[in-house]
Amino acid sequence: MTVTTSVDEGAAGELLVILRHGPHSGIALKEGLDAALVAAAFGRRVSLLFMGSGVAALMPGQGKGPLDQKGTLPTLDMLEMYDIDRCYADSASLEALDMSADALVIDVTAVDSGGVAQLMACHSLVMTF
Amino acid sequence: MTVTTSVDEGAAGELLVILRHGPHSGIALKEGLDAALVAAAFGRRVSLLFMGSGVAALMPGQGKGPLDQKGTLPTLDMLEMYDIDRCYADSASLEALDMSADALVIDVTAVDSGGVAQLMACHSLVMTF
Amino acid sequence: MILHTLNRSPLDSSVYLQALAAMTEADCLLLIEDGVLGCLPAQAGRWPQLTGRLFALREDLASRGLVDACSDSITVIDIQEFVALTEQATKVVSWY
Amino acid sequence: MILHTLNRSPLDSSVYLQALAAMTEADCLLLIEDGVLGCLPAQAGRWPQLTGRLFALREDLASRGLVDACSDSITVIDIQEFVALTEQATKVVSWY
Amino acid sequence: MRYAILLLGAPYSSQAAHSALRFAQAVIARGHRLEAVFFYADGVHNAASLATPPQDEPQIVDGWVDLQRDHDVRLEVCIAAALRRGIIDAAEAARHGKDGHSLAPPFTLTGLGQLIDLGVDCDRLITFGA
Amino acid sequence: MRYAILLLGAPYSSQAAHSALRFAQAVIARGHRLEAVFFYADGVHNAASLATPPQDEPQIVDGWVDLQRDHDVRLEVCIAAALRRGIIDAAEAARHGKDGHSLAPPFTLTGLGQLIDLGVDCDRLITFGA
Repeated sequence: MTVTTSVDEGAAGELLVILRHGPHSGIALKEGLDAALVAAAFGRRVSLLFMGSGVAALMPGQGKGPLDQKGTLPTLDMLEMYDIDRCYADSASLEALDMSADALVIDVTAVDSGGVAQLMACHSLVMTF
Repeated sequence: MTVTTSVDEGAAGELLVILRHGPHSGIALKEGLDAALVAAAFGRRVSLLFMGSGVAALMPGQGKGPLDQKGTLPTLDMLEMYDIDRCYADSASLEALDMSADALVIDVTAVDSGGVAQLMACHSLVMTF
Repeated sequence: MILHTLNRSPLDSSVYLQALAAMTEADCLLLIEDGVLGCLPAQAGRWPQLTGRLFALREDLASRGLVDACSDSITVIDIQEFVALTEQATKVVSWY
Repeated sequence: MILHTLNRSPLDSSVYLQALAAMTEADCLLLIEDGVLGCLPAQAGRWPQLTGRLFALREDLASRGLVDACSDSITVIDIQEFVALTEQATKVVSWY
Repeated sequence: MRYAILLLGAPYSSQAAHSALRFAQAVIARGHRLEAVFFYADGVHNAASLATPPQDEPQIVDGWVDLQRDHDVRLEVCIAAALRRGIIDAAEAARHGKDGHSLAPPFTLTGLGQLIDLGVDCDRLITFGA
Repeated sequence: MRYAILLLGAPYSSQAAHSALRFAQAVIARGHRLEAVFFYADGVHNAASLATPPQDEPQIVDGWVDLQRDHDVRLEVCIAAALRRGIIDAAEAARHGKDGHSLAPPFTLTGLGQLIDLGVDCDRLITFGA
């Protein structure tokens, strides 16, 4: 896993959506993803940053809940269709859950604290969910 | 401030209500206190344990909120009327907020981790709010 | 034995410290909902001296893809065994 | 300058660590709601190197009885000054 | 054994309602008596008759109603917590001059005293918080 | 400057609604234009017409309504978040076969696209989370 401090120019976008809630834990993560999808559908350049428990959304092997809750994997599968291809994950959070950026359900770039701060700087609007 | 590990026999009661939310931060603290007051009104022997941010409920000098929210001080003032006189506060939480058990809005006994565990043991029902 | 349940992720919440402070050496802790994120080996240091008394709910691990990643030191139980634990416990205390 | 707001008590929540990780040396942090519990001197260690860039909302301190107890290193501002900070900031990021 | 459940979380907003429903079903499957589920704090939103969740999400309300119908589990909603959150039955709506109501039957509004009675009378009270 | 507010918390359950209302009033007092408050996630409960809080608590809904009336602030409620939480207007109630409605005027149900437009069009978008 390569961790990036310096996010390249291509990272600049209009909207950064920060996802800090885990899957299957209420719909905070789902509602954050919905905001990102709608922004993309409206033609905005959207980046995602998974942070804290939010990185659990990237864990392989997720399934439905015991009451048939579908979770957020189906929504993550739609990101590509919406042209959301700038996805980042906080490296400290990944480490806290024994996750490697190389083996996640979508392609993400691992960023350290400096990279997180740079993502804040290079997007004109930041929304935290 | 004296911190107690060993809670005396008089601590035994039917219901221990643990209050972990701060004042003016939504009504979680108020709804926990309401449960305690109703239990006392129904003739149950009730003890209170303030823990975590909940100890902020005991801070002197609290006032109304800027929208005239009355907070929880008026409710604390009613405890005596309801014969709720066994009140405890987690000493680590008090220290974290620079509070001393000697200078709070109601009389409380400061308990350390051992005392907290003993309070759990000597009440037949424990409710956390 | 008192059964304590914890449903918060240790990545965001320090409520687990309140649960630990309230436990004796006879008590058990069950991780449910986002609490099961505490099952990952990187989080093992948060649960000192709980060997044999630390449980996690299988269905919450499974929906999050964590069954295989769960620390060996944690006993994975299903919802029926959760009920069984509440039968054995003298009372149940919830931390959230 | 980016203005970060934090409304969680450092006694229960570790979200403040996420806010700190996202800040540069030019950014400011404003404590509101239960976040103002971080103003007490015993909590000062959580805010390293934020001198001059750490603020707390007066009305949330006042309702909690904390105005006099607030650390000297924290700048207490009123709700109008909160708006003024959002004018100066290029954007506002909320941590909750 | 005789069980009661205290639920403090709204459906969907947290996982608490899902967990409580699963636990309730398992309590009954193990042969226990589940006397009641008491809905307090944001838990009162479980009784919302006007909630319209997407079809592909679990219909939590149906789960509670099934428990009541099949196993005679009382569904008790704290009246004070409910009224301030917009969950109101026809009688309270009339009393407060509200134009409509939002409490799904067979949920019933009741006082906090019921929760205390459940805690004292039942062998186990299990809280699901949010 | 042109401001917008995103509110994610229900009244009373968290302090977010109180903070957002105070901030909204201060934005206007400083001479800015507040275009809209967008209610998302549990924030949709701010629009609950059937909420009946105790008289001695701040009537948050009145605060929002005053902002709309006196300063033409739009009160926009995410329709998807609202429907699953039991906040529904007459048109949606008819569509979903619900017997009643619970959205207080002048709040209006709208899509998430409105939030994105506010974020892009306004100089500042301030989020109050819960």
